[in-house]
Order: sequence, then C-alpha cells, then structure tokens
Amino acid sequence: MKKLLNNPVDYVNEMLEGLAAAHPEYYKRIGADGRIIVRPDAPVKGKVGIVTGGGSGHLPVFTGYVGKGLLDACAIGDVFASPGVDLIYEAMKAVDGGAGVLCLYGNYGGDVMNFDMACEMAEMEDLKAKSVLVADDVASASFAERAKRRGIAGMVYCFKIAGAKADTGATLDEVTATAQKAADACHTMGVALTPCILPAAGRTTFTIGENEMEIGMGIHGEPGVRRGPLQTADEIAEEMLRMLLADVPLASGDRISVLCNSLGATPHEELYIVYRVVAKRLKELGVTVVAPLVGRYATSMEMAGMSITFCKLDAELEQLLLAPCSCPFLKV
Amino acid sequence: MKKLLNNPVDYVNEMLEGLAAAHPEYYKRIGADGRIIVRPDAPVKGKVGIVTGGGSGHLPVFTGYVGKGLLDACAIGDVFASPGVDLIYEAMKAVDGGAGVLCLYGNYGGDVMNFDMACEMAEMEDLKAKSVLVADDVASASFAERAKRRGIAGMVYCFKIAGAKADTGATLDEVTATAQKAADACHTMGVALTPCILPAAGRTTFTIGENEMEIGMGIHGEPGVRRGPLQTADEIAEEMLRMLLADVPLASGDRISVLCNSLGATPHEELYIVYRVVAKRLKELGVTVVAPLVGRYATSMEMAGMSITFCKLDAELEQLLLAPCSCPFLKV
Amino acid sequence: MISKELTVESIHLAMDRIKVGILAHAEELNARDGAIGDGDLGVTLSRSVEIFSATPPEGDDVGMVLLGYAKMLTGTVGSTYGTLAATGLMAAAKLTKGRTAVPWSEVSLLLAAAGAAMAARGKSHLGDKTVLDVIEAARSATENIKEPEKLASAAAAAVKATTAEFAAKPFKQGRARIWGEKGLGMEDPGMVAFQYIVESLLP
Amino acid sequence: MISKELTVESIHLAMDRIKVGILAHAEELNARDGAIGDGDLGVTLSRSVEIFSATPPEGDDVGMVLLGYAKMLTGTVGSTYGTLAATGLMAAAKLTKGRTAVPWSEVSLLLAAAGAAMAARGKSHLGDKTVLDVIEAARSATENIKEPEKLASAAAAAVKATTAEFAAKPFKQGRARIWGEKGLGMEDPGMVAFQYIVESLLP
Ligand SMILES: Nc1ncnc2c1ncn2[C@@H]1O[C@H](COP(=O)(O)OP(=O)(O)O)[C@@H](O)[C@H]1O
Ligand SMILES: Nc1ncnc2c1ncn2[C@@H]1O[C@H](COP(=O)(O)OP(=O)(O)O)[C@@H](O)[C@H]1O
Ligand SMILES: [Mg+2]
Ligand SMILES: [Mg+2]
Ligand SMILES: [Mg+2]
Ligand SMILES: [Mg+2]
Repeated sequence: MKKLLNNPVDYVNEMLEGLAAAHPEYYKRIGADGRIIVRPDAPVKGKVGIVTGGGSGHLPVFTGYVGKGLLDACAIGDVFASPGVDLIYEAMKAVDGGAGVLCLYGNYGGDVMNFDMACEMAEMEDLKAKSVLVADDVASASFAERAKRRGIAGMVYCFKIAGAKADTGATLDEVTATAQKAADACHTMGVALTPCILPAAGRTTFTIGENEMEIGMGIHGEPGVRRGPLQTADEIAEEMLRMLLADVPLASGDRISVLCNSLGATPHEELYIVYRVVAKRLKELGVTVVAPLVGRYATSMEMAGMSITFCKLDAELEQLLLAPCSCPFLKV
Repeated sequence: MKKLLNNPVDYVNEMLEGLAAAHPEYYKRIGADGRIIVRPDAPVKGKVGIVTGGGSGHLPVFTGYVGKGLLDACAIGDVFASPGVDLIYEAMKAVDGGAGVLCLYGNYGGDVMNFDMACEMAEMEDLKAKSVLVADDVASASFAERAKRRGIAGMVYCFKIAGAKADTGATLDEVTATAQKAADACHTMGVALTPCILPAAGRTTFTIGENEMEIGMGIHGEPGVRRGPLQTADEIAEEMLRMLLADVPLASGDRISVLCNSLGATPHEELYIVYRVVAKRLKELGVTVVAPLVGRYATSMEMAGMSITFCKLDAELEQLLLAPCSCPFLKV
Repeated sequence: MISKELTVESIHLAMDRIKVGILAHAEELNARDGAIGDGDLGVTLSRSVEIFSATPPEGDDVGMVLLGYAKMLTGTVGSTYGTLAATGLMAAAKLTKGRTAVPWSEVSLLLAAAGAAMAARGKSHLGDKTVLDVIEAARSATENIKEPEKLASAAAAAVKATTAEFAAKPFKQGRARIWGEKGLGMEDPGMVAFQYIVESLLP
Repeated sequence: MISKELTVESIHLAMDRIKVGILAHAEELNARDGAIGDGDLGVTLSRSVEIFSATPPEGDDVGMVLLGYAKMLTGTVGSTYGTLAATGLMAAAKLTKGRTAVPWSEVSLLLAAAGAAMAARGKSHLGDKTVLDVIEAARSATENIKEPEKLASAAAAAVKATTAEFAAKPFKQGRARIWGEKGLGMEDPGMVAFQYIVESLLP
C-alpha cells in the first residue's frame, strides 16, 4: 500500500489545513497548532457542548463529526495517539455555552487519562463537565465486562444521538443520560483483512497472512477473537452476526439501526454484499432496520476490513437518530 | 489486497441486492436480473428523465447517483463492462415521463456503442432521446481532441448539474444543452498508486512497482502521461495542477468547484493533504472555490490513487450545483 | 442438406454449427481476450450461442429471423463483440426482410452491409485490427461465389490469412489499444473468434 | 553544590541532568517502545525535557515549581507517559505547596503520593509491569534516607533491579498488553525510561 505524503511529521497538521480549507462553514481550527476543530458558531448559548477527541487516522472519526446536530469540538492527537490534556480542556472551554460540556469519546487508555485530567481541570475552574465513554467493541471484552470494551464505529451513533439531544435544549444531565443510553445500545463486531501504514513509522501496524483474516481485531491491530483463513463474505457476515446476536438478543418487533462500516480500503461494493446478509437475517428475526448506514464512517486510513454495528433503538433514540444533522460526512 | 466475496459470478447482483435493501427509498431494481436501478417514483411526469449506465466496481458511480435532483435510472453492467443494449433501452423507457430522456454517461467505447444502439431503438419507438458523453480525463487526449477523452470523476458534477436542471422543468433540449455545458466545464487529472482486483479474474487490473505511481492513468489501468517514482503529496498535487491549469486557464475572479476524489483505498486524510495544495494555489490565482467535494465519489473498488477535477462555473452551473439533491452518497 | 438458396433453415443450421465451434474454443478465446482485454470473449460468445439454440426465432422470413438473432444478442450481455454482431445481423436483416430465400451470391453483399454498419457503430476503420478486417476479407473472398460450400471455404481461407497478417500490427481499437507495443505479435481475439465461426461452416 | 534540603534550585538542577540522560537514550527508548507500542517514548520525553529547560517555572515555592513542570507536560503531547508524569508531579506539588525547602527524607513520601495518583489516573496496579512498579521500588528503597547522594544511588539500584525482574512477566497495561506471550522477556520501556531518569541524578 502506498501513501500520498509529505514529511510525516506534518501529516496531521496538513490534513487539518485541508479539512478546514475545504469546509470552513463546518470547521474552525483553534488551539496550539490548530489541533482543535470547533464549530464556527461555538459556543452555542445555552446548548450543552459536546467534545470528543482521539488519535488521527480515523476520518471521518473523530473530527469529521463536528457539525450541526452533532459534535461541537474535537481535540486531535497524532496518528493513533491521544490529544494532550490542555488541548482537550481548551476544546471544552471553547464550546461551553453555559450549559456545560459532555465529553464523548472512545474507551482507550490514553484518551481516558487525558480526558479525566482535563475534566478535573474543568472542575477546578467551575466548568460543568460529564463524560460518556463509547465501548461498543463486542470482541474486546465479554458482556459482563462491557466497561472494558474498546470504542469503535458505534461512536458514530453516539455522536449523532447525543448531538440531536443537545439540540433539543436538554440539560447536561439529560444529554449525558441519553448519550450513555446510546453508548449502551451499540454493539460492534469487526473483521480486519490488512493493516494500514503509520505515516511516521513508515511501517504497517500489524502483520496478517495473504489469505488470512482476523475476526474482532481492533482498529489499531489489537488482537481479536479468531484468526483464520479468509472465508466467503457470507460466512464472515454470518459469524459476525452470530456474535452480535449473542451480545444483543433481538426479538420480533425490535427496531435497530445498522452500520456496515469499511475500515478504509474495503469498497462499498463489498459492504453492500455483506449488508445483504445482515438485512436478510434481521428480516427473518422480524427486526425492523431504521436508517442503515453503509460506507466509510470510522476508518484506520487504508486498512482493509469492515465492521457491523447494531444500535438498538427505543422511541427516544430513534427520534434523535432521525433528527436533522449536517457535517461533510453525514447529513440527515 | 483482499476482498470480501462469495462466488464472483454473483458479485454485481449481490451488491445490488444489498444496495436496494439498504436504501429502498432511493433505489428500486427492475429489468433482467434487477440490473436497472430506478427512482421508486419513476417516471416523473413531465420531467426529463436522466439515464446513465456503465460497468460495476465504481461506486458511488454510476448507480449511487440515482436520486432526487440527480439521475432517474442506471443500467448496470458487470465489473468494468458495459450494460447490454436492451437494459439501457429498458431504463430509458422506465424514466420517460413524457418529456424525453437524456443519456448521460462516460466516454468508453463499449458504452457508447450500446447507448447509441439503445437510442436508435428509442427513436424507432418514438421515445425522444438525447445523449451527452462525459469526457473529462485530461490525460487521455489533448484539448484539441477533447471528444476522445475518457469519462472519469467529472461525471459526478454532470449528474448533479443535469439532475438539477431537469428538476426545474426544463425541456429535453435545455437539459441536454446544460449537461453538455457541464461536461465541457469538467477537467480531471488522476494519479494511480495501486491496481484493484477484478473479482471474476481474481487478479489485479495492472501492475505497478512498489515505489511507483502513474500520473494520468485511467481508472481501469489505461496508460497515463508519465510513470515514475512515487513523489511527495505536494509534488504530485503541483504536477496535476500544472496539467489542469494548462487545460483550463483560470483567471482572477473565476469561480470553480473542485473534487478531490479517492479511487478507493486512498484515505480522506491524504485527500485533504492534497486539497490543501489545491486550495492554496487557487487562492493565489484569485479563483473562488465553490462547494468543494473531498472523498470517494468515483472509485475503482480498492484501487489506491486519486483525482482532481475542476468544474468551471458560470452563473447557471453554480446555481444548479448548489440546488438541493439527495442520494445516499451526495446530499445538498 | 444444403439448400439451393439461403433460407431460415440454413441460418438455423449454421447457428447450430457455430455453437459447436464456439463452445469448443471458448476457453481459448477467454485466454486470448484475457491477455489484452477483460477475458470475457469466450464466455459472452458461449452464452449467446446457448441462447440462440434454446429459442431460435420462428417464421420463414430470412430478415426477421436474422433480426431475431440480433435481438437475442442485445438482450444478453453488453460486450463489444455482442453489440457489433447484433449490429451486423441487423444490417443484413434490413436487406433480407420480407424474403424467404436469398441467393447465395448475395452473401458477399450481406457481409458488406454488416461490416459497414459495424464500423459505424464502433467508430472504427478497416486496418484497426478488429473483427472488421476479417469481415472485409470474407466479403472480398466471397464476391460472385454462388455455391455455399465454396463460399465457406473461400471465406475461411481469407479470414485465416488476414488474422495471421494482422498479428504483426498494433491494436487501434477497444481495450487492446492500451497495450501499444506489447500488442505486436498478438492475434486479435475478435478476428480469431470470427475465424472459428467461419470454420464451423466448412463442409 | 547539593543543597541541604530539596529546593527549587535542586529541582531545576535535576531537570537539567535528566535532560542529558533522556536525550542520550532517546533513540533507544523509541526503539524499545516501537517493539511493543507506538515507538514514541523517546520522542515525547525529549520534547518534554527540551521545553523544561527552555522555560523553567519561576519562583521559589517547591510545590508551584513542580506544578509548573507538570503543566508543561499537559501542554505538550498527549502520551500516556507524559500524562502520568504530570499526574505524579501534581501529586508531589500538593504536598510541597507553600514550602521553599523540603527535607530530603520526604522524597520517599513524595514518590508514594506520585505513585498513588498515577495508579488512579492509569486505572492500573502494582505488578502490571509499568512505570508504577519502579516508582514503588524507588519509594521503598528511599524510605528514611536523608542524604541526597544516598537517595539517588539507593533508588537507582532498586529501579534497575525491578526493571530486570519484571522483564520475565507479561504486560498488563497500555499498548504493550496486546502482545501477550510475545512480551515475555522484554523490559517495559516506561520502566527503562525511569531508570535512565534516576541514573542521571547519580552523583
Ligand atoms: N471499436 C471497435 N470496432 C470494431 N471492433 C471492435 C471495436 N472494439 C473492439 N472490437 C472487437 O471486439 C473484440 C473484443 O470484444 P469483447 O471481448 O466483447 O470486448 P469488451 O470485453 O472490451 O467489451 C476485439 O478483439 C475486436 O475484434
Ligand atoms: N495504565 C497505565 N498505568 C501506568 N503506566 C502505564 C499505563 N499504560 C502505560 N503505562 C506506562 O507508559 C509507558 C508507555 O508510555 P507511552 O509511550 O507514552 O504510551 P503511548 O504512546 O501508548 O501513549 C509504558 O511502558 C508503561 O510503563
Ligand atoms: Mg472482452
Ligand atoms: Mg467485456
Ligand atoms: Mg508510546
Ligand atoms: Mg504515543
């Protein structure tokens, strides 16, 4: 695999420069090195601000989802590395419109430390802040230990739903509760086919045989559930569905949204081949799919592979999922 | 590179099955093997119908752009192969709401033959039809021989603009004239880094060295302008810009739209790194960029590489570009 | 068995023979097309002849039967070769519509009409190293020939010679064109396919 | 040169020495981190010590100076090691705020406070094969020691021994955790970095 690069040290800043140049109506750069992206109209008076953050290399996650009815700001780290504490705290201050700030991000050790520390700073300066961690990766821990799960593509649903909730004028406690409900509703299974290349290191994140796949592997190459010979799309989809359905038992009449997400290189064609299996199985179960998403929503640069996310809906979550939102990567 | 596949013979049909299952509000399958995608509300009474068609493996092109304010139908061939004549003709009949049909597609030999033949059939049965070919690939022929150019990512602008024009209630002649104006306004330069794998053949479309790139290579591997060692993102962007600006001289005050398009594997991060150079150069020239697009809009499955399209705007084109439209891959 | 004039029976009979010839060479044609194109020539031709024999067009109007076969081609895959063949058959159909018997001496004329229509459809020219060149060779070799056996053998010899002669030249049309120098020395798969088609008609 | 008690001068001096030690081992630390993590430990530590020496915090309040260094860490990269170090420095700052001199005998206490805060921040435990284990080793080795020279040498010996001892155990925290069996036999880069930090303070 080959990359269009300049000096790898400038990778993130150049990327952000292009992002802000292309979509100034959505993204404003602030903070040291412009490593925070905020809505140009931030802070929105009276609205709970929603801040996320994490490593680069996952576009549209995290930065891309700053937008109307979505996130208010994102603190941006180097490729696959956490943003600094000060950066996170600055992002929080930039979006506090008086109603407080929700930190909504994926469950990764470094990010948790830095967000926790930023929240302690906020507390010292009387900025009201709450945190909700997205921990949707079914393969990374058992249901009994859900809190240990990594955060992956389910994040997209959490951003969408929390953003819509904040738009209703809800309080920080309400937005936090709904965001937590959305996070709890998300269950994701992934499969990795190839690694990606770290720009700075110039090498791949992990190795995997020419005819191998790894079910449940994390988006940075964290070990999964099972490595084995590459199977057919239908077999892989069925295996992932089995694991998902064991985690979130669905009954006739249930309503869910489904995200079939490419990790980067895997094309739309293959996602639809997989989605076909998902749709068939859910139909058999009598489950209704609402507003499915098929595409590249949470990636690891040019990694090949995909994930399936179930977001189980109740009336509130469904209404918020269908509420209007707008960023260059997601418009409802 | 690895693919999520079942029997390759079923690749296109399974993909369409998933596509229609995911987005029934946009896509309805008709015709032999369901190889035509039409808007569910087709034909729209009194509106000029717009039909495209071409080989599979380029999502969102072609099928994906069926939608409101966009295309009315698409006839779908096998991977990188033309759809049959009857399929095209059937698509035309399905979208004729009495105002006639525009065939709007990329300039490839097989497609031209089949569309021409379908149009002759239409003529025999008194269905009013016109054709506009998209021929935007600067690398494939000189400006003097523009009509010989292949159609690549510029297609997206043509679909958008022609679709918006048809939505105004314009006549077939008017829609045809505007579509032709849009096609003439589009100039694209591409660079290929890696090939993709043909599902049926199980092999790559072409070969290219581990540290090589080919400027101007076509999306099926057609030879380009220059093959050489992989350069930096900025150098590549500058070279492509030089060729584009030689083809479409821009002056201060001009307004254009720009599409930075990934051929598949190349991630958003790299597209923004390139867009940054494009934005800087156009700013220096005093050119205003309107509604730029950065993403995967016209692909070759998991090919790595990208293209830059300039769509030079006049007042009409700009207004139509900004008019509302909606499909799962493009919403304005 | 061979009728005095070209009738619908002789067309159906020819199609049966062509089916045998194509199926015997399908793999080879795929491989030839695969070397310079997308490798589907054998597949698409096989699919076409299977459909031909499954539901041959009815009636005794030569033109309408030729049109019937042409329509089967447009109804199947969208391959270049299939569309060109449909175009050629339609051109021949126009000249024979309303007739139940056509003198064998007109075969050369039908080939001329087919070739001209195909060139127009493909925006291509004689010398481009395509099936057009062998059709022209067959047309020229069959001029003024009235006996069907002689027609087939004259055409087959001319087609074979032309295919071989063109191997040395560069491709100027279709997917093969992009190969430039690398195409030198290779026979055009479309010409070879036509050669097998004509050879299946040899007595 | 060495003052009778821990003052801001002794802190600045220590930071200068640590800078030399870190820069000398930056490449090695990158390589160690690269084998099981993301390979940035040397880079991020170097960046931090450069910033320390460029703009050392002012004033003579030991606590405020420690807090000043902590804040420089949170202001630079977001690496785990940097955030943990900032957390540890802040904990020590809380205990020394408002004082211009702290008896050397309190160093062990400061290490205890730092280690506890870091464990809370990292949601990790002693025995997880992280920098926590060598901090605990240093804390234990420095208990009741009053002379600065002895402090450094006792800490250095304990840290080195603990780093070596843990090499045989599995990683239970951070990016290294995912390596499972492959991590056996490897020293934890965070422990090694702390070893070089302490060794830079040897007289
Ligand atoms: N423009 C053209 N005009 C005439 N014949 C052509 C043209 N392009 C291709 N051919 C013929 O068609 C053959 C390839 O047919 P086919 O495999 O069906 O093409 P594809 O798979 O590219 O649609 C070539 O070998 C050549 O003889
Ligand atoms: N949860 C944790 N608690 C305590 N120490 C940790 C933890 N995670 C990692 N470490 C320490 O940090 C070191 C790695 O630091 P660093 O390279 O900055 O991590 P990263 O690059 O993953 O952010 C490890 O060698 C280990 O000593
Ligand atoms: Mg072919
Ligand atoms: Mg073909
Ligand atoms: Mg590290
Ligand atoms: Mg790091």
